[in-house]
Order: sequence, then structure tokens, then C-alpha cells
Amino acid sequence: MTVDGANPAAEKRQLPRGKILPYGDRHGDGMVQVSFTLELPDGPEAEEAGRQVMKLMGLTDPQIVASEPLGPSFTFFVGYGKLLRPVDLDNLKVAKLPWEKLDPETINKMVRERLGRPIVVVGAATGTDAHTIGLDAILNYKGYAGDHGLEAYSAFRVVNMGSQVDNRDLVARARELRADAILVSQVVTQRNVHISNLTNLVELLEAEGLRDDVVLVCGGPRLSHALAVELGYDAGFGPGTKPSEVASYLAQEVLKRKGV
Amino acid sequence: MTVDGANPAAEKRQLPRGKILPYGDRHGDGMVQVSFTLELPDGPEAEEAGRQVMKLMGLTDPQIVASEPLGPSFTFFVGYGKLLRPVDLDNLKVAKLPWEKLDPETINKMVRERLGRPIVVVGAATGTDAHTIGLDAILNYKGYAGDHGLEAYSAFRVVNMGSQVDNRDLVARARELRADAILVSQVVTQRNVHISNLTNLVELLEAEGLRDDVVLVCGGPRLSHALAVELGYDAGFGPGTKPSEVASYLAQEVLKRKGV
Amino acid sequence: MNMNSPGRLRLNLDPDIIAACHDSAQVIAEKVWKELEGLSTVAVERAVARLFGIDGVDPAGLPLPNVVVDSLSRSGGLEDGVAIHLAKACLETGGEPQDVAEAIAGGRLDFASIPERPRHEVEAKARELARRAVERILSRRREREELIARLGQSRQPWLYVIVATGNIYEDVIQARMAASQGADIIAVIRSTGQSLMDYVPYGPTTEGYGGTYATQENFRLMRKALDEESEKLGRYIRLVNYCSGLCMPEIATMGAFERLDVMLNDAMYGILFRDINMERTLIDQRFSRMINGLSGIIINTGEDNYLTTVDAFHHGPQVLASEFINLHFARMAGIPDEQIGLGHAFQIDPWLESSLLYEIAMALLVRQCFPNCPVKYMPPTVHKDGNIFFAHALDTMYNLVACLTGQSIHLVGMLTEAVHTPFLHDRFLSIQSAKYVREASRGLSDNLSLVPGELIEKRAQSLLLSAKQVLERVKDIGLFAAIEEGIFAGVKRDRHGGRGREGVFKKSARYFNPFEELLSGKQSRGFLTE
Amino acid sequence: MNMNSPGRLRLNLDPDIIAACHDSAQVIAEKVWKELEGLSTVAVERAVARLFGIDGVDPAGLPLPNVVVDSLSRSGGLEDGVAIHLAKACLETGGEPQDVAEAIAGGRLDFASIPERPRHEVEAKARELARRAVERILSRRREREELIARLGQSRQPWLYVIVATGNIYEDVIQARMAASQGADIIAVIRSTGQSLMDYVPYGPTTEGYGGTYATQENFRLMRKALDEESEKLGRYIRLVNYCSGLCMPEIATMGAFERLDVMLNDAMYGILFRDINMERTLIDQRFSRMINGLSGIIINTGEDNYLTTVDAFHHGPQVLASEFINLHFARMAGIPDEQIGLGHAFQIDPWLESSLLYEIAMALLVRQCFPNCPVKYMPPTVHKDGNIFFAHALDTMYNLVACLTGQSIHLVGMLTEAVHTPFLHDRFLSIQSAKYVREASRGLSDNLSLVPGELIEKRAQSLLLSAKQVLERVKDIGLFAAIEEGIFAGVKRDRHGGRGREGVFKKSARYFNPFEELLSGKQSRGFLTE
Ligand code: B12
Ligand code: B12
Ligand SMILES: Cc1ncc(COP(=O)(O)O)c(C=O)c1O
Ligand SMILES: Cc1ncc(COP(=O)(O)O)c(C=O)c1O
Repeated sequence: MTVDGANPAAEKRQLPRGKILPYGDRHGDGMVQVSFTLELPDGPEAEEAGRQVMKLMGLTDPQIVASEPLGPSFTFFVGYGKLLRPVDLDNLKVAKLPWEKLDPETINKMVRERLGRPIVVVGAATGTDAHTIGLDAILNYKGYAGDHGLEAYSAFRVVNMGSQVDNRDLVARARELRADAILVSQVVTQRNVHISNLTNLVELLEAEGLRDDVVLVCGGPRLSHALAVELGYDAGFGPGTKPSEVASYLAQEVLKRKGV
Repeated sequence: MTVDGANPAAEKRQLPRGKILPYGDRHGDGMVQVSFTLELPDGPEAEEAGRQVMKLMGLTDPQIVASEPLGPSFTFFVGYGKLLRPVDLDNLKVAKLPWEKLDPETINKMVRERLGRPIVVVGAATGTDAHTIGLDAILNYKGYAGDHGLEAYSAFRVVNMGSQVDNRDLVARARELRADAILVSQVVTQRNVHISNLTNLVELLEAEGLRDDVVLVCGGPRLSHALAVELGYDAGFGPGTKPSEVASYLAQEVLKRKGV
Repeated sequence: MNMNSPGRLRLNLDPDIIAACHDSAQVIAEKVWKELEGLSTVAVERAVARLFGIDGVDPAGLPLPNVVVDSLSRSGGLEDGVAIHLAKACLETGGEPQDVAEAIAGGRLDFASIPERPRHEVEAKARELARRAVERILSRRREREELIARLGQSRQPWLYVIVATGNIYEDVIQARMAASQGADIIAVIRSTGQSLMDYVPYGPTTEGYGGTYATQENFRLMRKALDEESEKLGRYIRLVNYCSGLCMPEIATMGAFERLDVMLNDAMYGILFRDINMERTLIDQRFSRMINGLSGIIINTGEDNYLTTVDAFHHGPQVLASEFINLHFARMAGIPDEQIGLGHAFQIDPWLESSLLYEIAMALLVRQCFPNCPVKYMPPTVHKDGNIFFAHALDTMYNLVACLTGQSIHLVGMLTEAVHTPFLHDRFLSIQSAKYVREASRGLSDNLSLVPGELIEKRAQSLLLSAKQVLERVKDIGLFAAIEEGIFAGVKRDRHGGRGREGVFKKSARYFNPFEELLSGKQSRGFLTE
Repeated sequence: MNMNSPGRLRLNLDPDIIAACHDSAQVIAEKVWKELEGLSTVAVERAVARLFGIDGVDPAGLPLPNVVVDSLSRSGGLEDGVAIHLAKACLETGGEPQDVAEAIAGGRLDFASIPERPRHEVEAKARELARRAVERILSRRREREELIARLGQSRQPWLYVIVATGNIYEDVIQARMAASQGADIIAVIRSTGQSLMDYVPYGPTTEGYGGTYATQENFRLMRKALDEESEKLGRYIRLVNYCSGLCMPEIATMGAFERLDVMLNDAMYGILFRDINMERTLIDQRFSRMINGLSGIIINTGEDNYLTTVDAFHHGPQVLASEFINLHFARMAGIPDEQIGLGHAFQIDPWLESSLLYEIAMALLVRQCFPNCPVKYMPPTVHKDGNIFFAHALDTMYNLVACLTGQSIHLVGMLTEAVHTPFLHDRFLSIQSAKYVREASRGLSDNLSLVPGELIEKRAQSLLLSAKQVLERVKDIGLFAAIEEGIFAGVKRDRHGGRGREGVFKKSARYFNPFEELLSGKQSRGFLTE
């Protein structure tokens, strides 16, 4: 007559070790929310097409819970379904960041003692990108989230070229200053404009024989270290980056390159 | 020097006929939004696992745009990616609704002329389900969204048993009234409780030899005609159903069965 | 209790009308009790058994309180109340009520065969057992007060979320996360159907539908987890469960024993929404509320349910009338206003022009009519569909109204309301938005005042007037007839219909319930200072 | 124009302080113009060429207005202004300015080799060409007025959304859908970088980044689509594009010809956010605004951008100061207040306690300082991240403030602001929520009044006072020096730095611009009643 004889151990329907599924309200239920639009008028046909989209995403028990006409020929769907294909945690490739986090004093001391002069850094938001807030957050004294920017370090000499800087001007300036590092910000990513901008800079540097003389770094809300490396950069910094992380990386990498 | 030489015809990157992809801001871009939770603490590993979930969903260019710690050991993700597997519209199986929409006068007239008495309908929210609003919307005079309920028709004699009705009581009542149709509402669907409730009713009716004597209909926000048929019902009605749709179906189906 | 207030945002209401509402409601409640005084129910008696310490199940899984009451019913002694029979059996056997219950379950004892004893002796024993129960409950109550004093609690409005996985162990995970995300109150929703079970399930459970069974063990597991979270977070997290249904007084007892902080307890919910017999519900609510009152538990009434069933724009007056009635039933059961969390909701069709103004009017009206009650404000639900984004926007406006009008308990709406019981991240998103609105709107109601004679004030005044009329009508015809007429939530119930009617019985002349004697007429606060 | 108002929700502001702000701002604007009066720019001259009807590109794709101005520059005649040279060439060849331009592009004509003519003859021809241009513009303006009279328009606040696919054909689809979903105003965002191009691209375009190139053909395609939608929906849908950048006056001209309804046009945006030379921008804004004014276009200023760049809580005074300056620059260019849509935004950190009160204070302040301006209110953007659900909640509160404080143009925030330029359904969801709030809160500001001396009022008063101080300082040192100091948006620019400086030139004694003569000092309304 009792409702059930629960057994906490048995109940924890454990997945195989190292495997993981999305979690809605029970371990292993695989629940995923999706939304998307189809170029079809609202109605049973569109709804079935919506369900098919969910099936093509590998979702079990696909449920279209909302279908909203966006106008005469488009319908927006919200759906819930179960993804029962587990992620294998043991085989995750997480790009390891090639530096450790140091505090400002350590950085300043280490550069002073081992390099004997500040690291010269040139930064710019390139191409037609006019978003300077992220770049300024890293470079300017004020910094970001309570963490001072590179200007606040004795270890760096910072030249912030600002926004909308042509890659050629950036390269020229880096050569003129004998920069140790180039820092590029790219925020506009529509149609992968950041990818072509970033790639173009690498090509220019290579063409000018400067690529190996600088530590080349990029950053922006849609960038990651993995992507940066793929594009031929030495490092990449994504959303929420703190200036001290960039400082740590630059100090370690430049000193390593200089062999000091 | 012009920016591009746009050509509207060439530009419409048409997919093959009958194939369709999700639409974000361009025909064929395949853009899909997803959100889900993983049982992992927030961090680069979780984010990579999140990206893998998106890959397992067949999404190209998976972007995790938010990862929010839900507490020490869970992380919630929002992502965008491209589903580039098209839905084949030509092979969509859209459960055709086996009736046409009639207006109330036609229904009343047709039942009066061809059956000579009102169709007897018993309705209930069964099991422990206490959601009556949907059932009442279909049965009661007041109806739904400006459309009167079955009570408003001379073509129907309605017995609304209300909520939390045991399947056995429902079957007994249907027998007693010599009902032409049984209408069941199921709203609570957690852990598929509606499926077992609905299946159980079919079994009871079969066991009592009544199944073929009634038109068996179910409805509720997570039901569809396709699912109902799968469960052994004659028809199913989902969210937003109007009473006149149910009336149209019942009149046509009962008359057909009676061969009149 | 840090009661929330709507600051300078005050309606101009006629105090005479409010007073008239109170008068009618009090008469209504008293009349009901006069009619029912001679009756008790199996649920009340099982609660007495539980209060006496009886717990556990027989080999067939039937809870011992049921075994005892059934057995007494068979032996014909139920009309006297379970208390004196248990007291007598204890005196006879020298054991505790639990021993008696086990002996009965094991067939080793039979109420009928226990010899009579002098009435005063038996009553004294029953009183002693009752006093022990009261002390047990008060010690949990003191525990709560100490924890709050030591750990502190959030400023109001308190954010209230539900967990409802059906599995107490998953519920615990979800509740812990919710607390760490900022929830102040966690409610474990019950499985559909539990309210119609004429017994309380036993032990930890993992298979509920749309909720998790209310069992004492589940209460304990959750309370323990939340106590740990409270310590970790440095603020007291409250726990909620439901009294309503066929076992109101028993669940109130379990809640008291396991230090629940809030219980849904409505004088009429069972009648209207679960088709439970009127007399049964009205008797049960009284005893359950006596216990809730004693245990310092805040009760929450269920008027919000009216607004999910019938149109919220038109049924404001009925909701207000019902709140007055619920309040007076609760006061009669000894609950002070500070523990009476009257319920209402934001449920007007969002697409009605000026809907927000009507919501503000209603929310302020309730706030001002019951200034000392920790009113509980429920989010929009009916007008949500699977468009989770719109649902989230709707909740955001609701959050603002909750804060602006000084509601005390702010039930956080879920963007997935129309889809499923909340997922872990649904709760996160909803709490995040509620916290944002709470912080961002701090002080807003001190900055605003109402322009007299405009829509909000006029609407509130007319709602109040109509509520007064509803109450007068109910007073005239009596509550039973009023429910038969379908005055509340448009639901009509028959006085003699409904479930659980067979569990109502007439008290014999020998009937004795020591708790009635101990608790009746006293405001629960009195006990602590005694 | 149905100007929106904040109802009873009014701040108690000292009119003397407001008057002082106006005085300072007027002096600031006049001083600038006095310094720049002797200068013109290539963009102004290209605009004159366009006004004279020159359009199209040469075989290399260079727009003919550039060909004409470059050629004149080479032949040394630019200092006289393009108008007299074109007029002279027309008299000489008997052709239209377009024929002249084509002949020059084809190498068949050379400005230097055209013989002199009596000054009065040439000026008369130039005046005639200018009057034709004015008539062309006014006829589009009348067309707009007739359409609005016939079709009607939404009540304010008008819902304003952007389309930004980069492809004009997709933009058209998205704009149509947005209109059918309830948008009142559609803005086609420009591709990043267009503002730094010293020419205007030609023809329909499909490859923009973060926006679609502003071309006259794109304007035409979109206007046509929106006219169709307007007819279908029975309400006039407005179209927006951007004047800012190196081609302000040219784009103003194109907008006038293609019946755009709103244009982003800020006196300082180009300087601060595109690093365009100060003199260039300040000269260009003036001429572009004369055309905007004539065409009945509402301009929108860009103070919202300050708040995305620096902290919104601390920079309120600078925003207000800039609005006064922008207003007076616009008035000086002949734009009536009814066409001056000053911009501001909801950008305070949402997690700041009472942030909503600060937002209300600022929004009311702007509304009250500029009672006749169709102020444009921008949604939160900086504090959004990829959590689209929270972003949606934030927008919902923003929507409420927009409605409560009587803003005229309500730019609808997108839940995906931090992710991508809006998708089709992002716009749908955002419009849905904005419409809900608009309808639900109808009348709210008539029901509420501010409690004097509380946070909202005190905050507004202190912002106003600080703005007055900022304006006094700018008046003292002059606008050029103020920008060099970084007073606005924390951005410092050098008077002689920045892009496009080479396009500024000193007018010769023979300089003539018939539009200056026709439009200067006149409020644009005057033209219609003339
Ligand atoms: C502020 C803002 C603006 C301001 C910029 C002011 C300024 N001085 O920078 C203004 C108003 C001028 C602006 C204009 C435009 N914007 Co804008 N803008 C934003 C907004 C709201 C915030 C960006 C921001 O500052 N974030 C805060 C900073 C601190 O974060 P961050 O940039 O990610 O930087 C951090 C990391 O990424 C990293 N990082 C960044 N750069 C670098 C560099 C290095 C070397 C390193 C190590 C690290 C690093 O460290 C930083 C600190 O943690 C975003 C939307 C949003 N909420 O994200 C849109 C957004 C970025 N803008 C957008 C667009 C399209 C534009 C326009 C092109 C629109 C138009 N056509 O008019 C224009 C033109 C700009 C141009 N030519 O580039 C789009 C981009 C869409 C896309 N994905 O392609 C966005 C996403 C808005 C949208 N949904 O449409 N914008
Ligand atoms: C109103 C409501 C209630 C009211 C019900 C009042 C009443 N008299 O019905 C009250 C407050 C009592 C209630 C209680 C509970 N509810 Co409830 N409730 C809702 C709510 C808000 C709206 C449902 C509704 O009435 N919709 C309007 C009607 C008109 O729509 P409909 O039911 O879809 O009906 C239409 C069609 O489906 C169809 N149709 C429906 N039935 C039939 C039958 C036939 C024959 C035909 C032809 C057509 C048909 O036609 C109708 C008209 O178009 C939903 C959330 C939501 N927004 O959807 C939750 C919801 C349904 N409830 C839920 C739950 C869990 C409960 C509880 C179990 C919670 C608890 N443990 O306490 C309780 C117990 C109820 C029980 N024992 O069944 C969950 C279900 C989760 C799930 N998917 O399993 C929901 C989704 C909320 C949630 N997110 O948790 N609830
Ligand atoms: C007062 C009250 N009791 C109980 C419940 C829960 O329903 P059930 O009786 O099915 O547990 C509710 C639901 O909202 C309620 O408001
Ligand atoms: C006044 C003004 N002009 C122009 C723009 C657009 O920028 P761009 O110069 O890149 O077209 C904005 C952006 O918000 C603006 O506010």
C-alpha cells in the first residue's frame, strides 16, 4: 500500500563512468530545449517539419511546444526533446592554456630581472571594427572587473592604436616600435568577418617576415584559444578575460621566446 | 568600387526543391538555438562538453554563448549552431485529420435527419487528473475562444463526469448511457502518466467488449491525432482545439459507423 | 517577521467596508463551526494518533494510524475519539501509543477487549500524551526561531519556488541548487492524486507524477538538506508542503514534527478542486490549522486556483471574499494573522488593455485589506503557452508587481509553466529574473503614489464593494449553500457529495480530544510565552 | 505627430536651470558655426551634386558625385562650390547636371575649359536647380503626409526594430515580417565600416557585415516593400537609415529622395565613435540636417552610444548636456523640435540596487526637458550576455520604463543582443513582449505620481544640475576643446586629427551654395506652407 519503496542507491540511474547526458529534472533524462524558424506557413505540416528538424538533431520524443507564425510564410518553433547520445568526458579535448596565472608583482619583477626593459605591446581593433571597450579593458590602466590593465604594469609599454585600424598600419607600427607582441581585438563576427581579418594579419606579418618576431594574440567575445591557434595566432582570449591573465601569458611567452 | 554587384536571383541560394533548413537571418543558414544543463561544474571542461552536446545534435559551428553555474555541480548552457541536414518536405507524414470542419447548423441538421436522436457523449478527466478546463472547454455550453461547446448543439447529449474519474467508473457510465462516444482529457503528462492512463482505458473497453461500440477520443495539450491513433483511439485533439472541430468529427464519425 | 509594505503606494479604501467584510466572514465561519461541532473525521483521529507518536506501517504497508482508526471503527469505539482509547490502552499495557498500535496491527491487542477505566484517569493520560505532543512541536518551533535568529533570512518578498521531480532524491538536489541560486522558500509539490488518498504514504518515495508524495520521511530528508544549505548560505531556507486533501490534519502533524515552515492549507480547496466532501474538509481544515498554528507554520490559502479556473478579471471579488473567509477560519483555529498567508495571483489575460493596472489594483487591495498577513502572490500560469520567451516576459512584469505592491511571499513563475514541472535551469532563470527585479525596484513604491480617482483606485474600490456584497450573500445563505451555488471558482459541489464523506462521523457524548481542549481558542503565540 | 507624454508622472524641475542649459547650448552651437562658416567639405559638395540630380557610377564604379567633385578639385574650382560650376556647365552644354557629370566621367567635358559667364546668370541657374531639388523633396514629404493621413499610424511609443542581414533582399523579408508582427519603424543597420568610406556605394547590395550598405537603391527597395506592407496593414510603417559618417549630407539627400522617415544624425557621433575629423563632421552635420529638416525626416541623435562606452550611472549629465547641444545644432539647421528625436538609453548596470529608479529618473528627465521632441529610447545592450533569457527579462523592464515615462520612439531590445544581429524570430519575440507591455501598461502613468523629495526626483534634479555645469564648462572652453578633453563618452579627439580632414576646404570669395541660401535659418515646416 505504500507508494513505492524507494532506494536511493538503486535510484541513481548512473550512466557509465565518464559518460554524461543533459539533465532536465532527473539524472540522465537528456532533456534539451531548442528553438528555430522554418520558412513554412504555420500549420500541421510546418509542425511536423519542426518535429523532423528535432529528429535530425538526434532528439528522442521530440515535442513541439510552441509554433508561432512570424508572418505569412515563416513559423517559429520551441521544442523539447531528449538527447540520449552521451558525451564522453574522457575524450574531451580541452585546449590547455599555455601559461599559469601570476600576480602583477611577480610579472613586473620577472620582466625587470630577466628582460631588463618593458615588453612592448601594440594593440588595435582592426579592420572596420570600432569596438574598443574589450581592447581598452585589457590595455588601459582602468582595466576590467577590478583588475588593472597592462598600462598599470611596469612590465609593459603599451601602445593602444584604438579602433578601425588597418592591418597594414598595425604591422607598420609594430615594426617601428620593435614590438614584442601584437594584440588584436575583433568583436564583429557576422559572416565570419573576424576570421578573414585575423587571417589577413597573419599573412601580412608573414609576408613582411615579422611573424616570428612577435607574440601574436587576439581576443573578443566569439574567440577562444583553440580558434586562435587554428588561425595561426599564439593565443586567443574570449569573453570575460581579465587583463592579468593576458599579462601573465605575455610575460611568460615573451621571456621564453627571448630565451631569458 | 561598388561594394558588390548583387543579383537577387543568384542571391536566393535556393535549396533543392522540397528540402528545407532552419532560417536565422538568411535562407538556408540552418541556425538553431539550444539550451540544456550538464551535471558538471562551470569551466572550460564543461564548456567543451557543452559544445560536444551540440555536435552530437549534428550542429555545425557550435557556439556556446552562455554558461551559467546553477550551483556547485551543474552548468546551464545556451548555444547557437547550424543544422545543415535538410528536412525533406515531400516525405513528411502529416496525420490527416479524418473529417471536415462543419458549421453547427449543418451538424445539428445532419444528426437530426440521419440519426434521429442526439449523439450521446460521456466525457471525463480520468485517473488522478483534475484539470477540467480543457474538457469543459469542449463540452460545456460556454465553450472556448468564442466557440460554443457540445452542450450548445441539439446534436449532442453531453454527460460531463468531471475530474479524477476512475477509468472503470467511466466505462460503467458509458455502458449505462449506451454512449456513442467517450471523450477523455489528460493534461498531466509527467513520466508519461497520460500514456498509461489512456492505454488502460482501451484495455478495459476491450475487456468489456465495448471498444467497437464507441467512438473513442482523447485530448490534451500534449496530445496529437497521431499519438492518439497510436494508442488505439479513434482521434486525438491537441492544444487550441475548438469545440466545433470535435463536434464536426463526432457527427461524421458516429454517422459513418452507424451506416446512416 | 519582516512584513513587506507597499510604501507610499496606498489605495484609498473605506475602512467601514473592510470592517463589514470581516464581520460577515466571521459570522460565516462561526456558523459553519456551529453546524459541524458535533462531528469528527477519520483524518482528525489519525492525526491524534500521529500526535501521540504513532508512525510506521503494518506488514501490508498500511500506515499504523489507519490501522488504529480502522480497528477502532470496527470495534465501534471511534465515536469516542481515538485519544481516550489509546490512553486507556496505554494505561492498560503500560506501553506507549506506538506499542499499542503495533500490538493492534500484529493482532496482539484489540480495543474492544480493553476494560473500562475511570474517565478522569483516562482523560488525564490523554492530556499527558497531548502535552508531550505539544512540547515536541514547540521544540521544533523554537528550533526554527533560533535558526532564524542565528542565520538570518532574506528581506521580503521571499522568493518561493517549487520542486516536483517525483523523486525525493532528485528533489533534494534541485532544492539545494535553488537555495544556492537565491530561493528563500522551497515547496515540494505533491504527486497528482495524493490528496485523494485516505492515508499518508510512508517512507522515502521516488515515483510521483507532477510532484513527489508527501511522506514524513520525505519531509525529513528535505528539511535536513535545507538545514545544511541554510548553514552554508547563512540564511534560513523555508520548506513548504501541502495540507489539503483527505489527510489535512495528519499532514499538518507531520509538518509540525519535521519543522516545515509553510503549508498550503485552504478551508475550501479540497471541496472545490478535489471534490472532497464539504463537511469532511471543513472539519479537517480546522484541526489541521490548530496544529499549523501551534507549530508556527505559515499557512497559504489557495484562492489563486480560482483564477486559473475562471476568468481573473471578473472573479476578483470572489477571491477577496474567500480570503476574508479563509482568514476567519484560520483565526478561529487559533492562527495569528502573522501566520496567515492568504493567496492570490496575477492571472488576468495579459492582452487585455491596461491589464497591468488591474493586477496592481488587486495586489494592492489584498495587501491593504490584510496588512499583517504574509500574503502569497502567485505568478501567471493559465495564459502561458509553450512560448517560453513570452512566458518569461510575463513573469518579469509579475515580478515587478509583486515587489511594487509589497507582497510577502513571491512565488516565482516559470517560463516553462505550460510545458513541464520545472527543470533545474528553469528555476535558475526565473530566480535570476525575480532577483533582478527585486533589487532593481528597491524603493520604487516609496517613490510613487496613486493618483486618486484614476483606474487603479477605482477598480480596487469596486472590487472591495463587490466582495462585501458576495460576503453578505454567503452570510445570508450560509457557506454550504453558497458552495452549492457555485459562488467560488464557478465550481458547484453538493453538501452531501464528494469524496471522503464516509470518514465523517458523529461524536459520541464520551468523545474526547485533548488537543481541542489544549489549543482551542488560543492564539498559537500564547504557547511559547506560557 | 501624436507626442507621447508621461501622464501624471512628472518631475519637479527648476525651469530656470533648463533655460540656462538651453542658453549655454545655443551659445556653444553658434560659436562652432561662427568658426566653421568659412569652410565646406567634399561631402557637402557631393550632396549638392546629388541634389542637382546626379546619380550613378562611372565605368570603374566610382559614384558620379565623387567624379564631379574630384574633377573640380583637380581643376582647382572646388573652393567656389560645386553648384556654380555645375550650373555653368549646364548653361554651356544645355544639358542637365546628370549629363554634365556623365560627360565629365567620360572625359568629354572638363570644368576648367568651360568659359566664364556673368555671375548672376550662373547663380540664377543654380537657384533654379536647387528649387527643383527642394520641390522633389517636398513632394516626397507630402506623399508621406498623405499616406499617414490615409492609412493612420500606431499610437506612441512607436516600436522600432532593426534589420541587419547584410543582404537587402533578406532585409526586405525580415522588415516585412517585422511590420506584420507590429513594428512601426524599421531601421536598416549599415555595414560596419561604411561610415569611413568617402563615397556612397551604388545599387542593391548583398554583402554587408553587421549591417547592409546604405545605397539609394537599397533605400528604394525597402521603401517600396514597406509601402506595400503599410497598405496591407493599414498603418504607415516608417523607414530609418543612418546619416553619420563621411557622407552625412549625401545620405541625407538620398533619404530625402527615397522618403525615409527617420535618420540617425548626430552632431558629434562621427567624431567620437568613428574618429572622423571634428570640423568635417560639424560642417557635414549642418548641411545634412538642413536636408533632413526639409524632408520632414525625424533625426535621431546618438547619446545612447555614450552609455555603451562609459558607465551609464555616472554619465547621465554628459548625455543630457549633449542632448541640449544636439538640439541646438539641429534648430540652427532649421529642424523644428517635432523632428528632433534626441536619443538616450536604459544602460545602467541592472544589478545596481534601485537601478530601475535611476532609469526612470533619467527617462523622465529627458522627456520633460524636451517636451516637443520625439525622443528615442534605446534598450539595454552592454549588460547583456549570451543568457538570452535574462536579456529578455531586462528588455521587459526596459519596455515598461519606455511606456511609463512617455517615450516616443521605443527601440525594441533583442534577447540575442550579445550574440548576433537579430534573427527573424528574435524580433518577433521582442516585439511581442514590447506590445504586451505597451498594452498592459496603458494608462499607468496617469495613475501614478512621484513622491516629492524621494530618490527618483532627487536623482533627476541632480542630473539636471550637473548637466548645466557641464554645459557651462563647454561654453567656456568651446566644443572643440571640450571634445579634446574627453568630456563626452570619455573619448578624446584632436581638433586636427581624425579621418576625412583632407575633405575640408576653405570657401573662396566666389563660393555659392544655393541650398544654404534657400534653407538657412528657416524651420523646415515653413516650406510646406509657403
Ligand atoms: C558597446 C557596443 C557597441 C558600441 C562600441 C563602443 C566602443 N567604444 O567600443 C557602439 C555603439 C559604437 C557599437 C557599434 C556597432 N556595433 Co556593437 N555592440 C556593443 C555591445 C553592446 C557591447 C560590446 C562590449 O563592449 N562588451 C564589453 C567588453 C568588455 O566585452 P568584449 O568586447 O567581449 O571584451 C572582453 C573579451 O572579449 C576580451 N577581449 C576583447 N578584445 C580583446 C582583445 C585582446 C587582445 C584580448 C587579449 C582580449 C580581448 O577581453 C574583454 C574583457 O574581458 C555588443 C553587444 C553585447 N552586449 O555584447 C554589440 C555588438 C558587438 N555590436 C554589433 C554590431 C553589429 C555593431 C555595429 C556594426 C552595428 C552597426 N552596423 O551600426 C556598430 C558598428 C561598430 C563597428 N564598426 O565595429 C554586434 C556584432 C554582431 C556580430 N556578432 O557580428 C553586437 C554583438 C550587437 C548585435 N547583437 O548586433 N557597438
Ligand atoms: C489551470 C491549471 C491547473 C488548475 C486546474 C483547474 C481546473 N479546474 O482545471 C489547478 C490549479 C487545480 C492545477 C493543479 C495541478 N496542476 Co496544473 N495547470 C494548470 C495550467 C496553468 C493551465 C491548464 C489549462 O487549463 N489550460 C487551458 C485549457 C483550455 O487548455 P488545454 O487543457 O490544453 O485544453 C485544450 C486542448 O488541449 C484540448 N483538450 C483538452 N482536453 C481535451 C479533451 C478532449 C476530449 C478533447 C477533444 C480536447 C481536449 O482542448 C482544449 C481547448 O482547446 C497548466 C499550465 C499551462 N499554462 O498550460 C498547469 C499544468 C497542466 N498543471 C500541472 C500540474 C503538475 C498540476 C498539479 C499536478 C501540481 C500539483 N502537484 O499540485 C496539480 C494537480 C492537478 C491534478 N491532480 O491533475 C503541470 C503538468 C505537467 C506535466 N506536463 O505533466 C502543468 C503543465 C504546470 C506545470 N508546468 O507544472 N492546475
Ligand atoms: C491550497 C492548496 N492545496 C493543495 C494544492 C495542491 O494540490 P493537491 O491537492 O493535488 O496536492 C494546491 C495547489 O495549488 C493548493 O492551492
Ligand atoms: C547617431 C548614429 N549614427 C550612426 C550609427 C551607426 O554607426 P555607423 O557609423 O557604423 O553606421 C549609430 C549607431 O548606433 C548612431 O547612433
